[in-house]
Amino acid sequence: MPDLERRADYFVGHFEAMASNCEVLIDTEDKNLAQEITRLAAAEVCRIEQKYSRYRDNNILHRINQGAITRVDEETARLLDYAQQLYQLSEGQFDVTSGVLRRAWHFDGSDNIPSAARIKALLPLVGWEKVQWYNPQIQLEKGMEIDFGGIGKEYAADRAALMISTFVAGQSDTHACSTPVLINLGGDLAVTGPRKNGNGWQVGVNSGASTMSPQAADFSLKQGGVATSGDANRYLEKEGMRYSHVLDPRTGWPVKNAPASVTVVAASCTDAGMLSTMALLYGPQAEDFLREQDVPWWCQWHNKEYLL
Amino acid sequence: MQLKKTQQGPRNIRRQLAVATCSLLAGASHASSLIASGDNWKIDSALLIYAEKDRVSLAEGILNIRKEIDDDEFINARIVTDVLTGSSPNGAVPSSTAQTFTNPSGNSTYTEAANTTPLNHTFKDLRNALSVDWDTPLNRNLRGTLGGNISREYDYLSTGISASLAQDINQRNTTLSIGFSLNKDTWDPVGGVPAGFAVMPAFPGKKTISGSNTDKTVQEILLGVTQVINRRTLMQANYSRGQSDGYLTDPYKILSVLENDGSGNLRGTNPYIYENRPDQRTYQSLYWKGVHQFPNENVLNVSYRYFWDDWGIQSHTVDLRYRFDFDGGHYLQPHLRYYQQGAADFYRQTLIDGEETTLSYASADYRLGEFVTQTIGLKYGFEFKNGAEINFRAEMITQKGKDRSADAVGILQNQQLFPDNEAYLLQGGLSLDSDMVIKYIMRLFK
Amino acid sequence: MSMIKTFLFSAFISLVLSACSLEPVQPWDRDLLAQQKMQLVADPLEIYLDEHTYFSKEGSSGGQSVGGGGCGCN
Amino acid sequence: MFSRLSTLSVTLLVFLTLPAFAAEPAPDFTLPSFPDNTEINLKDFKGRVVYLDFWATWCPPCRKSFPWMDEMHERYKDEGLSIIAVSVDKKRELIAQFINKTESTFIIAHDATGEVAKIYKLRAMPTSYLIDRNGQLVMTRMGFRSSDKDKMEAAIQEQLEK
Repeated sequence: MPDLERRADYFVGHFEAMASNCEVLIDTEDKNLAQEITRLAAAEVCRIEQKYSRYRDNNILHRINQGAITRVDEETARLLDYAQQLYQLSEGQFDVTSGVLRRAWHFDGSDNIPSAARIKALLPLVGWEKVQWYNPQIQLEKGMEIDFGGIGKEYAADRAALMISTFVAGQSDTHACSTPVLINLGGDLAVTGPRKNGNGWQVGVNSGASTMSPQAADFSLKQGGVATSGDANRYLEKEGMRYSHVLDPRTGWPVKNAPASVTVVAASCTDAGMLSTMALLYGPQAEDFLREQDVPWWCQWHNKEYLL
Repeated sequence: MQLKKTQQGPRNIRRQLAVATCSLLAGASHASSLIASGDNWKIDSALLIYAEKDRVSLAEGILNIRKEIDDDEFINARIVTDVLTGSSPNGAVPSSTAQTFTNPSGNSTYTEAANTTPLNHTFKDLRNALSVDWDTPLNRNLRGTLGGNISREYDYLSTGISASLAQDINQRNTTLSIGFSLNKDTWDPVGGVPAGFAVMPAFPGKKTISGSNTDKTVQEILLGVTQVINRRTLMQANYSRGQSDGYLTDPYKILSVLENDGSGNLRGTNPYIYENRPDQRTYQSLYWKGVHQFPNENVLNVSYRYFWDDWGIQSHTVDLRYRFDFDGGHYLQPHLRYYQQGAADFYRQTLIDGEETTLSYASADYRLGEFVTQTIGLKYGFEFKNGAEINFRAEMITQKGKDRSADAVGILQNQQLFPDNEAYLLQGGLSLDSDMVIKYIMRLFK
Repeated sequence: MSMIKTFLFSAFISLVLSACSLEPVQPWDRDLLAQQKMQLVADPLEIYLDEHTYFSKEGSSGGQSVGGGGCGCN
Repeated sequence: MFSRLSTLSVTLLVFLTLPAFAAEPAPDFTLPSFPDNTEINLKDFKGRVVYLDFWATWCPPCRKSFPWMDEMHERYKDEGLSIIAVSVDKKRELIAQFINKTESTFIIAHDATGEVAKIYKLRAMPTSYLIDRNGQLVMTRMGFRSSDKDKMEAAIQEQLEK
């Protein structure tokens, strides 16, 4: 049972999922409604987690990764179509088959850099272009794996927001049917609309030692979502060189001089997540990429001495 | 898959990304709204197997090709081939003894066992038909269609033309249409065209013929109104009138002639004579159809037809199809049809010796009798995301007739004169776009 | 018989007349009417095969459209 | 019969190509854009020539007009042409499904209720309006026919040169 907490003029529901603390902010005074909304959000997020977790052996992802021809359901088909579009849009930088590289890379702060030969051996198992995807059938080459880890949390946040919007719109009570909600899955945010008073949701972005876009200066979230990519604590360090955990699927090596983390606001949490991930993949050009997108963003860099 | 060459520096992808994400999240609803681009050929095909219990079997294949040749201007071509085998009622009534008939060719005989409906066992036919339609806008609210068709069997040739106009009025909520068709058909029956009421001679005698071939013309006119009732409902009402002139008799159908003693026994000599029908028939019909989509997206399609002619036939037809749509592009469509017909004035199941000289016309063709046809069927269809469709249906058709008490005299009261019928129909269909065919072929070679 | 005809004719005429008093469906509201399954003849091949079958088994035919062609089966 | 028919259609065609609006102001509207959901206000386009097109994914000629609108947009956007393609589809995901397959870069707005279509007295799908730099309606076109393309492009050029 998710727990509920009353704040000034709204409720906050809490639950744990996708290895994150999850929150649902519900702009209502109605406790029962808040409870129901939290339950819905938790159910949807858990459903997606179970369906696409790569740590389970009883889900669709596991079946696909066995390498046999697999017929997939509509939701999985949409995710695969999306993965394909992102692969094309990012010119191969974003690739749901790149998870295989984690067999060589363990970003635990150590100096445990894999050998070039090891990476080279893994590369044939990476690359969406090798995937036989003819909706609704997919087949992977032996040893390849698909991993929705790079989309999952953001997708879950948007899905939960969408479900809540539909649920709320169906309420007969006129007050209830315009209840705005914010979903927060460990820092990835999606809202169903501005707050009842017309203002955006106040969102604090940890912007220590970072650069940001002009739109980000006084920012509140009215529509869409926010997502952050990058983790300053996940890296490897050897001979004064810091390897960020952002891997380029085309080389199998970390992107050099990538920002520590990038936060983006966009039309949806999934969009925000994709833009922030791609910004990281642009490495030192991350800010150029972000400026081109014309969205609010924050970019946090590692200490400059690590830059080559 | 080809990747675009990396451009100089980052580019704006936000919009493309947002579009992709919108499909991901909303869940694209199914492709029934996807309409193939007009540059392609739309290909529909179907194969039908029709089998009557102990009688006729038919296999029929259709290929229909439609192409947009200019803005909103279409050419539609249809090729049909069917193969018919088996036997069909020859018109004679069952008897308590075996009956022997001479084939239409006059070269052989066939014998029907006692107490069974006499069937003409030599039925075997191959039919090929081609029809082409040209459908074009004449102005923004007026469409015209011109068509031609030809159909060939070994003993029958049918050629025809048709033209129709459809005018939209009332902000395109009402369509008035008018159509004409003219068909010219030629019979070239085996063994020649029997003279009316000619006796079926005992083998090896030859029947009296009026010629080696004969023909008929059929003209029809149709006036129709189609009305959009609301966003979910559409109705159509038609009046049509047709006239056939020429040889309207079935050259293979016969009548049993009975002794005039009320015994119900076949007369001793020449107990079978060829039927004879009027050489003109005028028929009319009123037709109504309604299509309605319920909020759950299921569709009801129902029609009613009242038909009558100057031969005294009148009929009522009710046809009902209800389509249930399921997630993922599947649908199921039950079908019910009820047809009730009253007999033609000259319909006779038997004649009494001598009547052939007093009557002008008589036919024992069950299709001119009084009967009911009932159809029950189910269709399953699947629409692919790219707009292609595959479907199957199975139907059962039963025909039950009513005997004329005046014809069932004497021992014939123990026989069922009307040839009740039971038939099964299986159909498979496939619809594609030429684009898909090309893509599929390319994938095979990849 | 003639009563049936009179009834049907008047039903037919009143249907046509009542159409004039309907609220017209606007061009932008024709999404459902544009679907294949909402066409008067949603599956032309199925209807063709049905008409052909019943034409050869019954004494009535036509009513829905003109053209199409005949055969020696009736 | 057919010669008489063609006379009739010629008469009707003459009627149809007359401008439906004799230079009256284009009614203003505010609609959400697709996919960003930002507000599109017609009045913000003052000073530009606007090609306003009402379309829907379920309308085949509308779909066929997209490559042409793309071409116009590419060719004249720098000279001051804005294309606003207003979808009257009921659901956003239908637009997404279609736009996914095109590479259109002009503005797409969403009129889910048909409110704006009603103000513009739409009589056919698609219908497009050409609006001059002063916000006056100068041309209406119903339907999309390949044969009209050149005429429409000429009208756009004429307005851009003004």
